[in-house]
Amino acid sequence: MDQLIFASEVMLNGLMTGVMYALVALGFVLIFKASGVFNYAQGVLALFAALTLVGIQNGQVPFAHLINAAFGTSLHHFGWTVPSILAVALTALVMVGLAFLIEKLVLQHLVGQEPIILFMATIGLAYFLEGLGDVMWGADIKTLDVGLPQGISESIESVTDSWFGYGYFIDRLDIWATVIAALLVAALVAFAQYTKQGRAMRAVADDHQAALSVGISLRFIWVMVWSIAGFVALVAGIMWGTKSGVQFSLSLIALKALPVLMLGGFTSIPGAIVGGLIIGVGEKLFEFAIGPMVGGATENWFAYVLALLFLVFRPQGLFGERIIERV
Amino acid sequence: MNSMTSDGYITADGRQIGGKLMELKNITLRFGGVVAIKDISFDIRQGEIRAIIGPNGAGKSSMLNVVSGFYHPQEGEVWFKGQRRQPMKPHQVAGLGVARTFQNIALFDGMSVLDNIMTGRLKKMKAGFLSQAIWWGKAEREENENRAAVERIIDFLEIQNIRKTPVGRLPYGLKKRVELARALAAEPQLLLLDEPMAGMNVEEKEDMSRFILDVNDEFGTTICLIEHDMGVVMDLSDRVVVMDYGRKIGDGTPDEVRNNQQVIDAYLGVAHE
Amino acid sequence: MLYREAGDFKTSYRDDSQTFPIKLERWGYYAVVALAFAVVPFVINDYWASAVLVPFLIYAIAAIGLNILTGYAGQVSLGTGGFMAVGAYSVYKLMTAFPDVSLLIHVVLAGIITAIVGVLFGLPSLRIKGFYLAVATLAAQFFLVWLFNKVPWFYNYSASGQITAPTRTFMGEAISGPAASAPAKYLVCLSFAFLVAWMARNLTRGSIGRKWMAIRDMDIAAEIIGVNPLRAKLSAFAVSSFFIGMAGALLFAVYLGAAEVGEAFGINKSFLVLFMIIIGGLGSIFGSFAGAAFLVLLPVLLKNLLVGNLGWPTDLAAHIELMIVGALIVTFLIVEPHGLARLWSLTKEKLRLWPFPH
Amino acid sequence: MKLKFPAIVAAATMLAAPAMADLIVPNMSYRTGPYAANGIPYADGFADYFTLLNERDGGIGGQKVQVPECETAYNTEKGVECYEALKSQNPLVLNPLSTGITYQLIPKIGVDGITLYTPGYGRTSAKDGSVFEWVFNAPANYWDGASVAVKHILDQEGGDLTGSKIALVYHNSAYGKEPIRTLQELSKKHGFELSELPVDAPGQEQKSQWLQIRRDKPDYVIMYAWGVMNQVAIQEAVNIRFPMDKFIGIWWSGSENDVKPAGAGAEGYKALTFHGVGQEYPLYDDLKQYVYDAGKAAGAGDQTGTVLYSRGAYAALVIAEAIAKAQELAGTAEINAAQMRDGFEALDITAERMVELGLPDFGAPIQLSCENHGGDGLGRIQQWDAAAGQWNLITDFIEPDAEILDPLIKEDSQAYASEAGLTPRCN
Repeated sequence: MDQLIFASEVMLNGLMTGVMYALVALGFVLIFKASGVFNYAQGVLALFAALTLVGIQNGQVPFAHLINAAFGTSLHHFGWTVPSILAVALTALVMVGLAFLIEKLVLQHLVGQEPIILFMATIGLAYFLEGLGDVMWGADIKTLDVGLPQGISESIESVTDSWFGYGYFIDRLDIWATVIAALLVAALVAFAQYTKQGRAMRAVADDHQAALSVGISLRFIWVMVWSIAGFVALVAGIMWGTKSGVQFSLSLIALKALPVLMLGGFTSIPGAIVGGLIIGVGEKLFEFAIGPMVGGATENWFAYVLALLFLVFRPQGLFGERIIERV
Repeated sequence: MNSMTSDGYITADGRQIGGKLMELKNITLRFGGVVAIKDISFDIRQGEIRAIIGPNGAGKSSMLNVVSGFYHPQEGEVWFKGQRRQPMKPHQVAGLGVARTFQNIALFDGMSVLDNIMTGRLKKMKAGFLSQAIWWGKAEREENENRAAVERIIDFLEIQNIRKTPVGRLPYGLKKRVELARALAAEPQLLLLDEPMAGMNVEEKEDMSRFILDVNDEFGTTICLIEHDMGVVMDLSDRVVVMDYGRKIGDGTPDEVRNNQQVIDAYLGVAHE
Repeated sequence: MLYREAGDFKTSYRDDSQTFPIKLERWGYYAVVALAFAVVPFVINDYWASAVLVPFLIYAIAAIGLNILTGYAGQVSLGTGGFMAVGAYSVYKLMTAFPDVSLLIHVVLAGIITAIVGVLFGLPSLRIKGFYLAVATLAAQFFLVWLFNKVPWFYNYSASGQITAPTRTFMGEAISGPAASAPAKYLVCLSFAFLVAWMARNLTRGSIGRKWMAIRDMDIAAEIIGVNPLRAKLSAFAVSSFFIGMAGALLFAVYLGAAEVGEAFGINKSFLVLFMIIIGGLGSIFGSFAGAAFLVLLPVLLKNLLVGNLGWPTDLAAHIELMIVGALIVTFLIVEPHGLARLWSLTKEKLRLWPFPH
Repeated sequence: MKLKFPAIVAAATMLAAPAMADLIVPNMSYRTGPYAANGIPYADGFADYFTLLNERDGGIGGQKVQVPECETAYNTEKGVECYEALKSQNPLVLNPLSTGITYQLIPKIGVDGITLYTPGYGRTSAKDGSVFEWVFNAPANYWDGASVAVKHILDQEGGDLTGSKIALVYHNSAYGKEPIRTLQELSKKHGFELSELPVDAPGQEQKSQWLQIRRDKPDYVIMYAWGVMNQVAIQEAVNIRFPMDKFIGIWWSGSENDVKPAGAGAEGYKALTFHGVGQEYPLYDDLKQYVYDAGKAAGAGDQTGTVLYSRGAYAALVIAEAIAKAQELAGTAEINAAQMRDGFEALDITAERMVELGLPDFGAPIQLSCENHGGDGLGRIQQWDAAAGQWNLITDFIEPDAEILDPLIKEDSQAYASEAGLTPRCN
């Protein structure tokens, strides 16, 4: 009975973790769906967004180290701090600007190229942004605090304690992440359904050529999609950065999103969410039940093996359409 | 077709056609609940040019895929060279002497024309792994022998000058010809052509027709082609199967088919019962 | 004006299908090989061997391996790091279990073991395609690293979990371990790289190579013309893993001398080698070398330039180095999307016409 | 295989060679990559200490010290590149600050005759100088750390751990696995129950491990983590309300970087250390006068007094003392690498010497010999004061359990000796 209660607690936490994975996966899906680009830089984008957010919040002077090295000055901070909301808004603006630059300097020159080439361009982009983030804001670990609560939710603990005689652990940050993810998805769906730009975006996702022929500007759509993906990256960056501080490793969360994508499909937003949940629960339960027998630390590979097994039986992914082979 | 016997017949232009190379008996093919082919039987004889025609959506391509062994019909039998063909993997069918071209060109875009045609002879190349790795003995000998065979086809189809061009850069008409070359390279007993003239202009169509006749004439290859454009086919083929909505509505010489009321209705679009 | 096909008539199919059909190019190739084997070993120093050429050659082997799988057979893999780990741990177990057998044989055996493991992890490729397969190979990557970390038998129960390559000799000369000289290490890696490149070239120009490329370009059509997809894909996995396994074995035994699986063969390695073949050129042996050179040499060059020459602080230099590498990748793409190999062949085409381009 | 040789050769020759007479002590740092946040303060401290010696004393024994920096990014392959580049400059001693790079260099330095100094990291059994001639890891190693942590727990629990539970949360790598053997031996000796919880790198997701800790309620948690795993672990411990004063990290899990992201919740978290904390030492007056105010501080100059800065400076101090000792033994200021090693083996830093150096009680006395390359392994406990944002030392130096450790070290060094075919020296 105890084991059952523990397992259900592990499962709940797995679901919450899954939401965090889904947040990262969402950014991949958006760009892939609208432009067929597998954006390797998505993780770095999250890092860059979080770095920028903290930098703006703390009034850091961008490129301080570079300026100091070049001119012998000793700049660090402007001496002001920016309120969280404003800082988030400013960072979102920066991400839009970044999307614009990426379109202008990179994607525009690669229109009509094969997916592998666009993928490769995002590799270059990842390298570049990684270096840029470091030069702009420095490589130290930054504390990110936008006022999200963290730590055990005591009300859930006491309620479950009175029910089962064992208080469940749920992190308040995870609850917030779930709420924010839900809002984000709702906003995205509403945007895609009810706005002109959103419909244009869906049209491009369905059929590039057809969308172009009815006069939709591909460039505009790309800037928009990358902006939205940048915003999603910002949200993911805030969530993960609150937990661990903002540092280089933040970009590695992308690796957690890949099995989710595999499971949910690269083009499906619900797929990303459900895939995230399945991976979250799956890896946590496996570590709980089987982990101790094989020495633990199984989560990294198990997520992939789970996705792999799933694909072997359903190659089109969770929400993909059945592939009929034709000649 | 008065002289039709089990041993063969003489065509209008006086060629001797042999016995049954392939026979399809009561073929029915379904995709889920959709019936693509319903109870069709016909045969293909040694040395003839056989056409399957019909309007769009008649089930021609499905029929060709059954003949080529890519689809396995739920009902019916396929007999090839006097033996009943069991369901098998597509790559095994190629070994039996059936080669084909595709409606939407299926060349290997990343390879040169020469390499593409060489893939037609893969079934004939048996050099072991090690021999290939060190490019010694059998591997090299075999490569040169097969290259010689392929060069004959290249000459035959008059594509010498594009030998080393990557296929992706070729115009449509030439791609079709390269595809034919690849199929011929396999030295098939039965050559299947899936709409060989689709999307071509009149001149290209004439070229292609000439090549098809030459292939049949020169190599004695049995040819089965599908086409929805009746005009060219009627001039080309010895016998024609006409399909509509998955059923066979006519079978015979071009003249016989041309005068078949059902066929006329199908092509003129008379409403179905 | 010498770089011409005209006048260089081929009288047999054999001549026509040789690797370097143009005379000047052929002689250039002979010269490079002669230089690499007969001159470089006498002038090379430790820095050049250990920091530049040995890693370059080893990565070139790995890149050729991955290029067979991804560039020729079209199966994207992100398991390279894991397969290199198989090679490294195999060679370690073999070296310590059979100390009297030559290391060179062990390296080949390690490649064979890796080939078997590669085939095993290649099985899902029959069902899973494209990017999905790439992510699926990550399962191999993470699982293998976890396995080598978790099972003490693989690292001979050493307290630290690290593996260290003992000294092994070939014809009296140390080729692994601390006593190995720079020319010895270089020559071992060069020989393997040369053989691997030569074998890869042979395999890709014959019927096996055509099967791989047919599967890559259009798998259904390939199947209908008689390519067995199971055998084609698995043979690509086998050959690819064989090369990658040898690269891993050399990386550990000759280059690093000691390794820990998570650090030396982590996911970063998989990405690095993938980047090499993409940047160098998919489906090109030359591209594998070019890509390896680009990603091994460029950072070293930039570092020496920025830190050694311009005297920048190391951290700024390292950050800006990342930005330059990233910007260069993007620039190359915009100039020529198909990698350095295509850039090279375009240059050759222009050269062929020079000085009369029209 | 067509390399553009001329261009590369041109670039390689650009590596400027320093003047031969100076003492070369390279700074193998990592200011980039996943562990940059830890590498930066360490490198700054290391460089600043030598800058101070050069500025204030004119170097060591009248010889200036050169500290060429090489970026390893905590990557073994870049480490090799650095080693080869630095080797040509005839360095006296290397401090790679990475266990992976250390393992790589141990066989090489023996051949090339360069001393390796790895304080608090690297190969533990290198303490056995009879096998590892060129490697020094004083004042303390990973196994010392585990033993000191258990000693501290013993102190807290009144000397009896029978029936209590200790969990080890570790980085699932060679480094993280280091203390397992020691802790297993200690658990046999003291009768506590040990549970091992590995976390896969990089360690951003540790929910499973901490849920298990919450269920099992161990009395103490010992942690061997690195990089992002530190911050996440401390945050998760706060989340499950694990008593922070029963949570003890190794010295690599005890910098400001590790606790700050968790904010006030990290109050009371403990970590091991083998040196003092903060800037309340006379040395800092000199550093301020000769280095900071003179604008000669390394890096951005904003790391002064942090834990890892102190550790870098301490490593530099030990090296400087060894150089001085070597000069004394050799009778010349221009020592070579072999004399450097002799200096290390004769190293004797007393408490009085630490006072003279302006760092009273900053580090435990270190006395090395041919057999003992690792010192006495003393460590102490520091505790985080979140409100003040600083670490406080809460214990004096604690001695590890030599009775347990010595046989383990002997066993491992013997295994290495037989594998590498070495005959022990020092007899």
